[in-house]
Amino acid sequence: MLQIAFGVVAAALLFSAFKVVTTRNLVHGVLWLGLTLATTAAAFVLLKATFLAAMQLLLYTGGVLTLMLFGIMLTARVEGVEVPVESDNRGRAALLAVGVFAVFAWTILNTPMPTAPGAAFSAQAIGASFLTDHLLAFEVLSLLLLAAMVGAIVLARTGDHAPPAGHRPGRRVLPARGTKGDPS
Amino acid sequence: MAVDDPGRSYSHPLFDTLERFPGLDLATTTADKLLNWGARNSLWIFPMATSCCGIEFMASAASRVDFDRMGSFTRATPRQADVMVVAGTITVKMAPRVKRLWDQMPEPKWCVAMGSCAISGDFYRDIYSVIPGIDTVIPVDVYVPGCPPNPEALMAGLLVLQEKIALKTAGLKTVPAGRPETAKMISPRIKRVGHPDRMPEIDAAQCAQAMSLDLTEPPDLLAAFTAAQAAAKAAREAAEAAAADAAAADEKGGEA
Amino acid sequence: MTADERQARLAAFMTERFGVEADPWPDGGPIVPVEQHVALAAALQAELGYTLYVYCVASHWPDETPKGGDLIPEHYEVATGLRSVGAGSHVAMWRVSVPVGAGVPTLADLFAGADWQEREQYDLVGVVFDDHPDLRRLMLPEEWVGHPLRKDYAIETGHLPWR
Amino acid sequence: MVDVWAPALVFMALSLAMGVGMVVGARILAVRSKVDLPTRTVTYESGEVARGSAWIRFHPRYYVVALVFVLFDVEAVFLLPWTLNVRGLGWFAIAEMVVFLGILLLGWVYALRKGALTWQ
Amino acid sequence: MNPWLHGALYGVVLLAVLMTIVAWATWFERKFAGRMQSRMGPTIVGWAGLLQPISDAFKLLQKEDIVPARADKTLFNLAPPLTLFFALAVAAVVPFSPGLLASDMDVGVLYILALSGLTVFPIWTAGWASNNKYALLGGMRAVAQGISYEIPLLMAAAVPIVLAGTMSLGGIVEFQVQHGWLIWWPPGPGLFAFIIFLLAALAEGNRIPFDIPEAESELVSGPSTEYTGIKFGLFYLGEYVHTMISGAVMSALFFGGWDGPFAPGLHWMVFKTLFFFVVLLWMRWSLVRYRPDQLMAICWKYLVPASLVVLLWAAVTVVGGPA
Amino acid sequence: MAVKANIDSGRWGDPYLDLSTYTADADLMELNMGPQHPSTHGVFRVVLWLDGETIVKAVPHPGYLHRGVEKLCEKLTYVQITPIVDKNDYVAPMLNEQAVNMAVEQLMGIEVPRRARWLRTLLAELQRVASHLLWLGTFGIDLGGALGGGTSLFMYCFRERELIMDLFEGLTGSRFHYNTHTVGGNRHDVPAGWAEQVKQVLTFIERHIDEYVAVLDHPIFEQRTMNVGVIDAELALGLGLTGPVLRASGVDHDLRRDAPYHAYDEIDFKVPIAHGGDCYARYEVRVAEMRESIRMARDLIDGLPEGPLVGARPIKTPVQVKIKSGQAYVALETPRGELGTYVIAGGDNRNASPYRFKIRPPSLHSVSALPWVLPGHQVSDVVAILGSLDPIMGEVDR
Repeated sequence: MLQIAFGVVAAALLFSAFKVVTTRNLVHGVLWLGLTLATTAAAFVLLKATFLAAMQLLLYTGGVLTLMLFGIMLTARVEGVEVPVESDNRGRAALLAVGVFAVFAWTILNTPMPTAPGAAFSAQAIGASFLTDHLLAFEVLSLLLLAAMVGAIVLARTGDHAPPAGHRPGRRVLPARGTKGDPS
Repeated sequence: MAVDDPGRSYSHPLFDTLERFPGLDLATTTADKLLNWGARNSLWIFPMATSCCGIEFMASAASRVDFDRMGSFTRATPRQADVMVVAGTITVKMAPRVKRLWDQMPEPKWCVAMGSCAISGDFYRDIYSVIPGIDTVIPVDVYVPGCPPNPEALMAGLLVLQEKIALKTAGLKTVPAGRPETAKMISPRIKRVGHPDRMPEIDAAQCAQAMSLDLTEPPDLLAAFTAAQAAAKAAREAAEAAAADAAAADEKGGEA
Repeated sequence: MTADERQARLAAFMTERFGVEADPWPDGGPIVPVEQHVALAAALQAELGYTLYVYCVASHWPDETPKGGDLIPEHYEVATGLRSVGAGSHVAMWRVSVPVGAGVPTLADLFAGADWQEREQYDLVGVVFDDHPDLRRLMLPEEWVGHPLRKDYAIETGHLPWR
Repeated sequence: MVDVWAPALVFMALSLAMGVGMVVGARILAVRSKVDLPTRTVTYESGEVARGSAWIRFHPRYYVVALVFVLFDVEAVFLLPWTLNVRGLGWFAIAEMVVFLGILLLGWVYALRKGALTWQ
Repeated sequence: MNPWLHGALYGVVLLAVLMTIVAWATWFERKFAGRMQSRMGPTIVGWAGLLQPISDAFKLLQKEDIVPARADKTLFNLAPPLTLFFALAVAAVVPFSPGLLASDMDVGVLYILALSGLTVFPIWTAGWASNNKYALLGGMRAVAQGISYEIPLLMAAAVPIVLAGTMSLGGIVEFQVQHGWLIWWPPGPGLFAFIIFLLAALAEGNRIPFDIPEAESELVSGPSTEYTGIKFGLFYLGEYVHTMISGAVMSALFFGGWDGPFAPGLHWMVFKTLFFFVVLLWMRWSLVRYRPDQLMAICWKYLVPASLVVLLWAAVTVVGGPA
Repeated sequence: MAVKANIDSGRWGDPYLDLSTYTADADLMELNMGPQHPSTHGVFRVVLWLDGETIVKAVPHPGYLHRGVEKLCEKLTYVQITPIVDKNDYVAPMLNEQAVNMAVEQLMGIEVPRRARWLRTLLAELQRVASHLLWLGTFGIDLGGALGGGTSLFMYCFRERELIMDLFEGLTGSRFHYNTHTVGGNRHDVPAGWAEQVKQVLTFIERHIDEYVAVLDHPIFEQRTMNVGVIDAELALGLGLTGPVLRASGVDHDLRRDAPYHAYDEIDFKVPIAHGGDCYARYEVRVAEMRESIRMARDLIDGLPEGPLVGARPIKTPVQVKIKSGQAYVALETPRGELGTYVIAGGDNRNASPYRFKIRPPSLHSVSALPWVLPGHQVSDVVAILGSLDPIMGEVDR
């Protein structure tokens, strides 16, 4: 049963990943990516890393995907634009892909993998390891997040967004309210 | 499906298929009755409220009359509505929009003309910018007269519409309630939708203008319209003359 | 100040500064030369406190020969009203008369409301306002032919394919 | 493991099937229009014909909101395992989290000051 | 029992019951709103208008299906079932009485949070795919509102986790059965966390005063503007299911779930769920809505820091307090 | 020149903004609101150019209900005009009739008897209450949506409005378009027991107004309306805004007090004003006006003098209503502001009907404020601002 399930999930994952790079519509591509990320979560479940799966859904499918959608919407008009599937950079892309694959494969092969699902995958164990073994990394990470937030705001705020003229809501032209006048 | 009668512009693939098989009639009829019951008891209204009648329309949504009792409420988008209530005067500037909104409503759909302005233009009928009756643009199912009609009258109109929908299941033909001579008296220059004398060119031009928003008049429409009017008049006179002749001949024959 | 006092002051002001007799008062106000139209409005707004923009009424007068009189050629008449605010509120009215083809200077620079009012009168009556920032039709569709409130416009004019 | 996840997966499949089933059922039961007027499928925009597509280039401020959200989401990823360890690690865990959140809140204050989170 | 079979059986029963309740919840809402507005609501179709939901369903099923010419047809058709799917899928981990749930997973709360974070996607997709400006504005608002309120929702939901020491919904309810409802005990963090959770859930469910994505008065019908017939019905249904499930989650997280005297647990759970549903209705028919920027300001200026403070407070009570 | 300076200083939005000169990081979205839209109060179209959700430019398009009333009135006799103008401001039809008849009476020099003047005042004040109730209800819908709290307010307001409609029906026999005023007086006399009924209704409404104020006294309503749609006094005067909108901008001006007509110089009343110039100030002014009108109506019904309802020189038949020549502008204060009638009589020797008939509608001036006020606001504010201006499209387009 588990093998079948894994087969289905893996097939869905590969197919959606393939659609991500081949689809011509950018928004469709991002939504296919969403499916890819969701099926990755399913794969995590089958590998019994439930916490990781939930995080995958929460963070990648929920957060990063939104980011990409908004990113697409602010960079390009979608209508009438077809993403070229053909590219001049095929050679370089292939080279890059092989390189990335090699790095990943090397890393995976050289990492000691727990063969049985153990306590190391549970949320509590992960938390405990943050708070004890990897404490410094954990705190430095908050600095990283801070830097990312500041950087994002600095980069994305391109100038003043106010319309050139007009009332700003909240601008009070007249004296404060509260006096109901009597006829003079 | 029997909701589909010849005057309607929609078909029902499932029932069309089922009706070909003998023996399935009973099932078809029952299902049809059920769907029809659903359709007439859940009339969501698209308020095409333009003027005074719009206020009375609001009053009929309010607590004293409250058409939510019969399952009707207003939807702001035509895509989710069943009945368009045209409440108020429709002007030349507004007419293409009404046509477009009506076409945007999904079938099956109905139209209620509320108030004399929507029915015939009322005393604005002769004015350069007013449509003499919304039924020269879109087909109307129920007319609710009044200036404006009371909320109770609109409610009665909706009940009449329910009866009309129900009659289609029963297979009965609905008869127009108006007197033909009255209809002749307030007959607008452009014939009503479904009238035999109505020019197809008018339909096409209305649709084209509603679609394009480029409101320049099609150049040959006026000439065609004038010619068609003249032809219709001639035909009518000829028919009348023939009828008079026939009557005279009858009389003669009778005398003889 | 009561309305009567205001009216007397206004009549004196108009005679003194613009040399128009307030004779046909209050019959739509005196007829003012077109050149003084804007100056009068500005003076009333700034000096006499007529700050509220009330109306702009154009009317079309075709060729007419009164009994025993000379021919009055076709012309437009534009009546304008400004109101003083507060106790004893009062309308200062005057009219300008222009022949067909000539324009009336706009008041849109002085009164924001004149923009739409003059557009409406242009739309319905056909009188042109010079230097108007945005003189388009207001009520009728852009492609409409004719100006319905002119006397030579038949009320039941058709507009295919709608009526 | 399968005991826990299998029913959830089946339930999800059923819920999806329900929505799809309703749409398919409506395909069978729904009427079809005989005449295909262009006005029927034109985009609704208060009775006007829409000028231009809705698919325009949007403003970066949407992007900033999403970015700040993702950063807080990442923070939540670290916070949720922490919640299970509060009992075990005691004050030490709280102190760590206070430092972690304190640094992040600096970024939050910066974002507020810059008006990055204002919707316009 | 075979887990697949258990899932199927339980799923069918739960969906049937849920759909029935939701169908008549629409009837109840109309009657309730009518009473609040000194009118009657549906009275004619069936006794006291009880057949109104069925009539509406038949009506919606036979309406013509129009796909706008300029829409993205695939996504346009995909969005409504997905909306219902994400709203329903949450119900898998909600315990209705001891052991009566589809799946008692150890990360149940996370599952709920992850799925409710995804609910904005079908809504956004609907808005975008319609190629309608109102719909798109509504969709963008929905995403911005959804992701913003996701943060306080997460933090508020983390409070019961801290207090109960488990991420399983069943475990949290069990904890409450033994130690008292989390909204009262320990005093303070539970109550404030509930308030934040309620506000965030209102926003995620697009209910007044936070229903800006489908603000009828300005955006006509929001993302569902172009949808006809049953596809619109699915949005409608999804909204109600979402509200209903939110009530169930709230009662499980903060109000002791099936805990209660005199009656079986299931009764209490259903009662609490319906109670929250009515509370949400009540708010809907008495308040006016916020403006988008005010809504975002409430979230980012007040709720996010407040939820972090409440979470730390809860941790302090767990470590140093009576817990 | 003043107008230009205020645009340049950013005090008002620029209606003449050239969008090709506008630089933004994103595309502008051109969004139509109307002509068929749930919250445009009839058929009114505003084209908005949006940068994100912020309005850069707004171009209103009225005229979707242009029925050529002015042209029609040129074809009708003075007596026939009365039922036609009922349909202009269809929320306060009584006052339309009064405006027309006052103009004709002034041109003919007819004295209206005291009882008719008092009755007209009473009807005007009742109509003002009804109109403001309708405004409050629809404003609730604008802010709260068709499926929300706003609808509840709408239902309550309509419940009370129905009572006033019943009173009018009792007096005139018609629910909506009354045709009760005529040249020289009033057509329908007060039926027996009507005065008591009026007082009961007024007490009922007065009690319920307190309820509405209590219901709306919550932060969401204040946040949605305060500082939204600020119209300062200078802009309001220049645009010709009148009525509650002008008084909400801090200008103490009311025709009933400042240029009295009917019986307004005989009774005592206060004119409420507010200083915010925003939507909340307009709400405040209208609610205060409703209360004041109820007080006035009580005084009027108590002091209704005895006497005839038509003038000393009664117009027995419509044929007698004839004006040789002359021009007149007569104005009165409706719930929306100054409703004026400009009549040019005579002209082409048709004494029984006007040569040119112009209605000066307060609503047209109100909606002309939109392009000046809307820029800088958000999409959601459009409905609040438009609603707070209380435009009636029949009157805007005529």
